[in-house]
Amino acid sequence: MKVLGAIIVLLFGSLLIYCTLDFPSWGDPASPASTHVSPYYIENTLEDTAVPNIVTAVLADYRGYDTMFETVVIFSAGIACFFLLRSFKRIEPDTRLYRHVPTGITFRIEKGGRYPRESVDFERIDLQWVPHDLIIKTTCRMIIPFIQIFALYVIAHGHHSPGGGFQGGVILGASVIIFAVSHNLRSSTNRISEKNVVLLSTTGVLLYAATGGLCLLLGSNFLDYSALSQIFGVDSVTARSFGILLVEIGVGMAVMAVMISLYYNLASAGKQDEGL
Amino acid sequence: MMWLIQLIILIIVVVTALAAITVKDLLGAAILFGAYSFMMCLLWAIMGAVDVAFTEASVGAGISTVLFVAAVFRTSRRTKD
Amino acid sequence: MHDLTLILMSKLNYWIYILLMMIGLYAMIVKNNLVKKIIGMNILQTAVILFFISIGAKNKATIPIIEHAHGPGNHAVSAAHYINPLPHVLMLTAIVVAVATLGVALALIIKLHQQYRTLEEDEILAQLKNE
Amino acid sequence: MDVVVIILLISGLLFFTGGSIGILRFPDFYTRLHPAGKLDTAGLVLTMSSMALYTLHEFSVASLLTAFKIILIVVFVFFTSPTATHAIIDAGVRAGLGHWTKGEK
Repeated sequence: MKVLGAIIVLLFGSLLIYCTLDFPSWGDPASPASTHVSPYYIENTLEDTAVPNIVTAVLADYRGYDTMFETVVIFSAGIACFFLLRSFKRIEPDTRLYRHVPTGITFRIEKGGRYPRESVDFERIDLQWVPHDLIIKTTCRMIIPFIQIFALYVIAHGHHSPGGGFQGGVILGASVIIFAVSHNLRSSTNRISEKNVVLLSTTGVLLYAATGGLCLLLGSNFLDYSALSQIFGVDSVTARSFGILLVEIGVGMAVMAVMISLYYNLASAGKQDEGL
Repeated sequence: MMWLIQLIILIIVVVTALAAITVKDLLGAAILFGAYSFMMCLLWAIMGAVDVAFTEASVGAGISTVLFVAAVFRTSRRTKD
Repeated sequence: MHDLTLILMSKLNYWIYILLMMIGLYAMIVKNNLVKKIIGMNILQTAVILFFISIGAKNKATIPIIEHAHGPGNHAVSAAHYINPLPHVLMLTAIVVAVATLGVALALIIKLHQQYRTLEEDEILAQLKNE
Repeated sequence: MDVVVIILLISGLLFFTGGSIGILRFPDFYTRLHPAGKLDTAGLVLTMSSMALYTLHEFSVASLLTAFKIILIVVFVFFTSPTATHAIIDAGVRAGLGHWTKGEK
């Protein structure tokens, strides 16, 4: 198997290396890839959409239909992971662990026993619990608001600097994941529950589609944002940049929710009780 | 000059890729894959693809490493090859 | 000698991407562990993305964000001055889709491990044969 | 101004070199993380502040903003890098990794 695989890989590689002889040399401005359609984008983006970052403009405006279904692909990946792993049978573990916070005593309660009410003093802990690390918890608590502000900045400022819905959404999701890693999964699901995560992801995709549909209702093509000028009361070029911002917010919401949902399902193997 | 930096990073990328598929510990492989992604992100930043580099830095080096670690934590860590 | 350096400079990058692709494909075909196969798949994906980005590169060009967009120095934009943005757009979405497929693949692996208690391909095949 | 930038940059690079040599040369896990946690942070603070000074070369609002962003990077790395090192060492202690004693290989 090993030899056969190596032979196949070598054949594949030599074929590709033979093909590189016909390539334009690296960084050639007159290569076929950069002569047909991309000069149009580079030269007309600023006049058409008033967005200096060409990548954002092409992503959300010229190729908005493409990006919409990319978002749908991500959404369906989140849903697929949910249906593969999530177990709806509520299997209670045999024992539960509770911890009395002021004294640090751990209670082990067998099945059938009376569970204490969760409060500031009593907290339920994971079966593989390790003592709290004050340094890590405090640093994460301090750093998470800045991460979220940065993520919102990335989404909103994607017109002028690198960034946009995908990156900002991933960073927002990462802030929640950092919280879940530094505390535990239960305290993270208490703040953003699974239901809310799925709702957010659908809302994101629907916001994208609704922006396109709004353009249809206003008597223009699907995802042609210049029609939005009737609502915002601005000229059609600025309306296109507003439309791009709306779409980016939708993408950001969907991506954030899918990332959180993937982490919840993978880290708890679908049971959503104990994470990493 | 820029060409030389690119070449050095490309060599590091190849080395980390080889290490990620040969190391005999899945957790180590996940971390090496994160390093591979980060080097790739540097390469794209040099090539001028800032948006792609940004995405790779947040997705490849951040989220996918966490997902790998979570999956390895839920399954097993040992491997034969 | 000078010609050789020129060919190396223009083609060596492409060869290294092909080497990366070969590493990924080798891991997907030969490796026995499923997580290793997924790492190989991701390496292959990243190599393809790297190839796409590098065909958009231009010498003596800057990043695709138009300079002095809202200001007095508003001049005509020439296409030769900016890197080709089209591959960036295509590959940006490809990266995010890659992490989504990675999530689904890892979910499948966790499901397989719950069923067969192993991640090695040959052990899973042997268990399937015994059934 | 340039002299200050160069001095800061070179001293930062010196710290980075020391950190790399320390990671390679020290005998065990805990001592290796010691240069990784401390010297990298120090080197990054020095190099980044030199870059902030360099962007202030042409004094304007935009360059002031850039320098402020670079200082923000320094602040966040100053918090997070020692925390990450602490987390790794903590995990090592919990996993029961022994430390190096004199005379061991």
